[in-house]
Amino acid sequence: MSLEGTDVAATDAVTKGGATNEDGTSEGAPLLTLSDVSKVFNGDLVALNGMSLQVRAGDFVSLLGPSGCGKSTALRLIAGLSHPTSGKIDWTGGQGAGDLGVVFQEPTLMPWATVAQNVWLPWRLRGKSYASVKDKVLEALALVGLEKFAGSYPRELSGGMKMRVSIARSLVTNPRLILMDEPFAALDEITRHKLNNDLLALRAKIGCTIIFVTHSVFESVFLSNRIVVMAARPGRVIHEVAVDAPYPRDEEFRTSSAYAAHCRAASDALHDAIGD
Amino acid sequence: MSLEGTDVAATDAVTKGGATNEDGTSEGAPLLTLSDVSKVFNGDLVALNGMSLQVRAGDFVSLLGPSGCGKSTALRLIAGLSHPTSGKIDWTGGQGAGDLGVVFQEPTLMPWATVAQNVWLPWRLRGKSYASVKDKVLEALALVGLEKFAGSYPRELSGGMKMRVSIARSLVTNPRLILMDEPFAALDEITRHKLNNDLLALRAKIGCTIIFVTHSVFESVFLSNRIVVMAARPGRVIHEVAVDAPYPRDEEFRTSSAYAAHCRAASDALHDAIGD
Amino acid sequence: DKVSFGTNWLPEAEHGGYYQAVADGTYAKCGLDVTIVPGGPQVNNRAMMMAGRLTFNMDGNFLQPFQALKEGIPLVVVAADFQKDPQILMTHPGRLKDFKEMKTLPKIFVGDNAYQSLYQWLEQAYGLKASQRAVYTFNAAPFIADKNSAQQGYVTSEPYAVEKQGGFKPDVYLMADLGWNTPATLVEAMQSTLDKHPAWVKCFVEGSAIGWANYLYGDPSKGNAAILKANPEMTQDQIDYSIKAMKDHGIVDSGLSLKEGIGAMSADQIKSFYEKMVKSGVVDKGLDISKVFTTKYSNSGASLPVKKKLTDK
Amino acid sequence: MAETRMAETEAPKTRPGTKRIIDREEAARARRRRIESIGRWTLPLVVLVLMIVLWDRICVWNDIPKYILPRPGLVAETLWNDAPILFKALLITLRTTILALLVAVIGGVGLAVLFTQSKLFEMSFYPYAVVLQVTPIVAIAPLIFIYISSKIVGMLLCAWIVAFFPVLSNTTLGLNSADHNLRDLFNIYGATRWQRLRYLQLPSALPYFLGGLRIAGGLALIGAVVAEYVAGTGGVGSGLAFTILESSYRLNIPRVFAALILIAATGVVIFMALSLLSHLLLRKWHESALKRES
Amino acid sequence: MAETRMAETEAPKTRPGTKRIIDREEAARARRRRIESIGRWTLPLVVLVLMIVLWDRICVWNDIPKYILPRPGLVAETLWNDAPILFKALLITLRTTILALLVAVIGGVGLAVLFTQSKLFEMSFYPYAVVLQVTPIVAIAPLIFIYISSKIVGMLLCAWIVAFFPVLSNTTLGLNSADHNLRDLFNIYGATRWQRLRYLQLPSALPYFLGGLRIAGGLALIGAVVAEYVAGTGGVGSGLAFTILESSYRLNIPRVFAALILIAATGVVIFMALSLLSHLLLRKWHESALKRES
Ligand SMILES: Nc1ncnc2c1ncn2[C@@H]1O[C@H](COP(=O)(O)OP(=O)(O)OP(=O)(O)O)[C@@H](O)[C@H]1O
Ligand SMILES: Nc1ncnc2c1ncn2[C@@H]1O[C@H](COP(=O)(O)OP(=O)(O)OP(=O)(O)O)[C@@H](O)[C@H]1O
Ligand SMILES: [Mg+2]
Ligand SMILES: [Mg+2]
Repeated sequence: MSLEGTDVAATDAVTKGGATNEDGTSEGAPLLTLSDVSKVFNGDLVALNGMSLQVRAGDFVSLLGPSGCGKSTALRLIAGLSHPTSGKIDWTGGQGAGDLGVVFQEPTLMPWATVAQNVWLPWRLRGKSYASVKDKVLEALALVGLEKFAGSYPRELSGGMKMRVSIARSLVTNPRLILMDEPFAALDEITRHKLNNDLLALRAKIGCTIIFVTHSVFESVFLSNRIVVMAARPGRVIHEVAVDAPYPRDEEFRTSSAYAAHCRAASDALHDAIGD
Repeated sequence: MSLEGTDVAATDAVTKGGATNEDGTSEGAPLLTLSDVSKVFNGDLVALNGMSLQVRAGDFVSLLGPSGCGKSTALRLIAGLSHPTSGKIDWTGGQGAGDLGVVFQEPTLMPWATVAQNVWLPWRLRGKSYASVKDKVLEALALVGLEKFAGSYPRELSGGMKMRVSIARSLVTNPRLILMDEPFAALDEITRHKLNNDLLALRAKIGCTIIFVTHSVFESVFLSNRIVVMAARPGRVIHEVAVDAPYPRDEEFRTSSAYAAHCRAASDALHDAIGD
Repeated sequence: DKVSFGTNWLPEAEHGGYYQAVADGTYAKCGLDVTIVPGGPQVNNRAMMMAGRLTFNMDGNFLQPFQALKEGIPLVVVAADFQKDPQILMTHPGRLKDFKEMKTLPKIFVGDNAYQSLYQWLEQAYGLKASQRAVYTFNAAPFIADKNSAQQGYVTSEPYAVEKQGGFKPDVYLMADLGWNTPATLVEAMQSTLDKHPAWVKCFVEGSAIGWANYLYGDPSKGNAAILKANPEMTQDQIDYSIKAMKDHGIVDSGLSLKEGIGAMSADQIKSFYEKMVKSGVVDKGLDISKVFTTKYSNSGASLPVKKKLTDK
Repeated sequence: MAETRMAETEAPKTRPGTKRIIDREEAARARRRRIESIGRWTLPLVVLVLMIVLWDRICVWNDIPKYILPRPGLVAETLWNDAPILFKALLITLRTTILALLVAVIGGVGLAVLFTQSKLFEMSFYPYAVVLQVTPIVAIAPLIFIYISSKIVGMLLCAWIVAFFPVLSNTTLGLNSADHNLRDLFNIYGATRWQRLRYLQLPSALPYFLGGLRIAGGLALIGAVVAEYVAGTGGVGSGLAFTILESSYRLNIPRVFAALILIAATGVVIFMALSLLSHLLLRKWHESALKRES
Repeated sequence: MAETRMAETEAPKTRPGTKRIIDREEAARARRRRIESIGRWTLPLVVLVLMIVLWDRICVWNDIPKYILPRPGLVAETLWNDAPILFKALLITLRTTILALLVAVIGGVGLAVLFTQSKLFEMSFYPYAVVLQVTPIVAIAPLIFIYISSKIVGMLLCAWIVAFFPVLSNTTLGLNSADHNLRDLFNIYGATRWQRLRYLQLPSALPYFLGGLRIAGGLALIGAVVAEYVAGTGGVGSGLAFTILESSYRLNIPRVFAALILIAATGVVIFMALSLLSHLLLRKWHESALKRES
């Protein structure tokens, strides 16, 4: 039993891991724990070095950091697409393979399928006919403003539209955990704000957990309750910024002084990460 | 001769085309003129509707607008990759096929070539051996912070790194005209600022003309002397915002009140374009 | 002068006379440097001769020359070195009481050429049916495996292989004995060769006849050595068997050749064969068959003195 | 808005120098397009006619007798006169071809799918597919026909052996070429093996498969001809191989060439049909079939 | 920073329930990896042995006489005893094969390049490539050997006709499958036709080409064997086809099978060599050759 005791302590250390303030908004049960996870490519390229992170149910965690710091790599590890070189990823409640939505950094659409068929995919893989989920598909497309393009092929879409299809696909099943890798990077600021709001609304509705990669400090502050700031070469976590503003957040929050303060904190952390 | 007279007048109209203030910073000779250019896909999707625009040598023109409004289409038309359904694109001085650098919205790297080989491409196509331009290639890579990855293959890079390779490739020949389609969208804000500065420095050094697509109002204001704001469905120009701040611009400009005013103007124009 | 002669198969004892004549210099004596070009199942030496790439060609029986006549191809048979066609059909031992029962067998393995010629005649003369025919791919295993089958062959060759590998002595029906009275192993040349180089023809025909006489009645070792060299798969055993079979059945030397020498042809025999073939519908009637052969060179009896010397007969 | 002001579409003729360049380009483009649309049909025909004329001239110049290489006129005449025989034979060969192609597709794709399901399975059994491909049919035909009593099944087997490998090889390659991002996506969404195959790998493999199919089409035809050779259907109900054999035995060379031309034409038709199929299946999305500007 | 604090890499054993799941998974993964690395070599061998045993058993159970299907032992014995003859023949066949493959590659890629340079050219001449593919060699061999006096050149031509089409077809497909974004990029940078071909289309076509090459490898071998059949090389200096033909005529079936096995093994070796080549050329970048995790 003594062994178990030490373990719990160690886990706590992990939970409080990263550099900074674990805050009150993280109230859910622990969902997944990265313990000292490292990933080395080709034997010498350290993409991720000893990353520890605990995500609780209901968290909205943003990963922020310079290009090449291992954000996508971390997301891939969490998604189970790649295995850590060392360290462990623990899932509580066997969520691992379960109910997941994902947006890759590239749109990743099937070129032979129409937009609607692409969005249908997660349902299709659960054995649902198109007819039975047509409403959901169209709803998801409407969310990203593409209901008119349901019958188009990916090659007929603009870059931002492809990305929006990918976003619609990740949301169509109302998953409990969503991994998003720079989903809004290819969108104009207004559409981006709208989708930010929509995402928060969806989160409020279905109570999902989101791990979100972004380059925008503003976006990360607006959306998340925790910002994990990473640095490159070797990729590692250097700060964690807690955004303790309550949800729901709306356009008003964007103009609040708390928002500005958090932005400044996150921005400083990012400057730290880039080391200039 | 009367005919010629009318023509000049008409061209002037084009020059002053768009909705707003043509300003003093556009001093160079006319380089290219889009006259009432339209592009229709599949017979009914109007991607671009009667776009008129005159770009002068030395201009830094930003295209700003919501996703799917035809920015990439306009760039492709200018690059000669696609032909207008109606209207004309006139080049002065036969620049058309000439000295061009380009960044597509997608990184568009050759998967079978290393990073250095990819950047070498524009030189290679002009018959230069790698040895003879190695310095330039490495310099361009250093500019985007990838000198250490010269020997990597594209699949070993992160999304933002791929895009940076693409940027390095577009700059390696010091071209007279550069077309860039959301080059910095996949980069964090700090790297983005740095590259913004680098781009302006380069422009000052070689005096090139740049047509630039972006979703960031701030970026467009910081970089360009003219912002063309477009709206979607059908894609069209609805405003032109002149940014008459002098070059060189530096970090100080970002904090100036002129900057803020321009941002507000551009942002309003964008809101107009999105129609909310 | 250099001439070439295309045979119908890989080097074997059935070509012994020619190899002998090459090896012991018989052709050389009358001024010909002969190259023998072996045939095979997919090799078309006749076309090569028609195109002028070969001087002489070997043909199995007279049907082909008849066809050539009909198609207006100027091809002439100048000798028939086998008096009897060595073609046989064979069955498992005791399977048939009489060749007339052949039409009751479910499968008769016959190669493409024999199907176009011999088999057409058999259909008419012995009531065989096209449906009985199976393809003989020059591998006797399917025949050995199936007791109720028959197979084509050369009396000099296939029975030996079957006996050796299958372990039984097949019943052999020599077609020549059943009314298939074509001369065989014909030497043919284009009319133009006859016109331009009659001396070649004479030398080759007579030299071959002498070669055959030496091969059958004298010491065949030179010819055999040449065959073995040209065909590493051939065995002395097989050669011995073939020579014996040729002698036993009078394939090369019987009937007409006893008087007029090896290679001799008789216009009457050819005409009789032609009429049979017309009757069975294998060739068109009304051909002037005298144009397709000449006995001018073949019936000169060149082999007779040699044979006399060797056998004292 | 700009476009209202610039309504005169055939726009102002400023700077004649510049203008003329564009005009020349445009004219050239239009001309090219016109030539292309005419050439699309006429050029192949012209080449065909030229080929036939060349063939004829070669025969005449070299004095090639008709029993070696008949002149095209004679072949055409034979084709016309012997049409009943030839087309009946063609139908039979065609039946074997199509059946063989069908079986090749089923077998090739089936094996490819099995092979991509397990690397070990592939390593263990792929060599035998290669062995099948390189085995000379003529050599193993006796074995086949000893143990397979139905002539048709035997022939199909022969033609299949000849035709299946390209389908197998190309499909395997295609199944392994699915985009890795999409593969990851399917993994994440918990796709089963079957789903991944059905929704991801098979569509990705389609262009490769269709390429293999186009190769296999011709091979199936050859396979059918070879199978007829080794199966030797004589008499009535026999295909083009038999016609060729018989006619060449009878030294009726014009008919041999008529039959060869039928085979060649059939091959081209099969190829064009498969190309069309390929185009129809891929035109919506695959590079090789997309029409692009410029 | 986190990692300093969490230096104990084989991390804390909290929540045994959760822990055990991971452990089981990890163990399973490790086991799978171990099995795979062993299986990679042993499984094919085991299958080979099984195949041979099966062959042997089939012979014994069905009492198949050796002149129909010899038992593997006998074939091995023959292979050993006749090695000098067989390997000499193999060398000759192999020479034809390799030359034919080389010519097929040059011809196939060359034609494919020509075809992609001009759509009209392609439309005009592609049909003749198809015609070549579907023409039964046996039927036109006389024509070839009449006009080509060198037997070796004639045989090469025959083998080439058999082998070149997959290379042509796959390479054409590959050349047309270059990514359109990259094609646009090359256009913008004013690449010449030749540069586009050299730097863009050829690399893009590589995986397709290599696929075609793997098909052509086997076909070249068959083509060489068939060419030997129709060229009728007897005597010394003749290849495996001659051995098969003559041995099967003499009912020396064990030797036929020894020769067939040599052909099959050669085919597999050629295939593996080409696969290795393919792997080496593609492993840096192409999906089909990349090793991926999970
Ligand atoms: N498959 C791979 N092989 C080798 N190196 C890789 C591979 N994938 C990623 N890397 C390397 O790992 C590092 C982190 O990559 P990652 O994609 O996680 O960055 P990122 O934080 O997502 O950056 P970005 O914001 O540009 O997308 C990079 O240096 C990259 O070169
Ligand atoms: N090849 C094509 N076929 C059909 N429609 C197309 C094609 N390319 C673009 N479109 C359509 O043209 C419109 C404009 O596309 P474009 O790529 O120019 O948008 P964009 O302004 O670049 O958007 P984004 O910011 O999302 O990249 C879109 O509605 C798109 O669907
Ligand atoms: Mg990334
Ligand atoms: Mg775009």
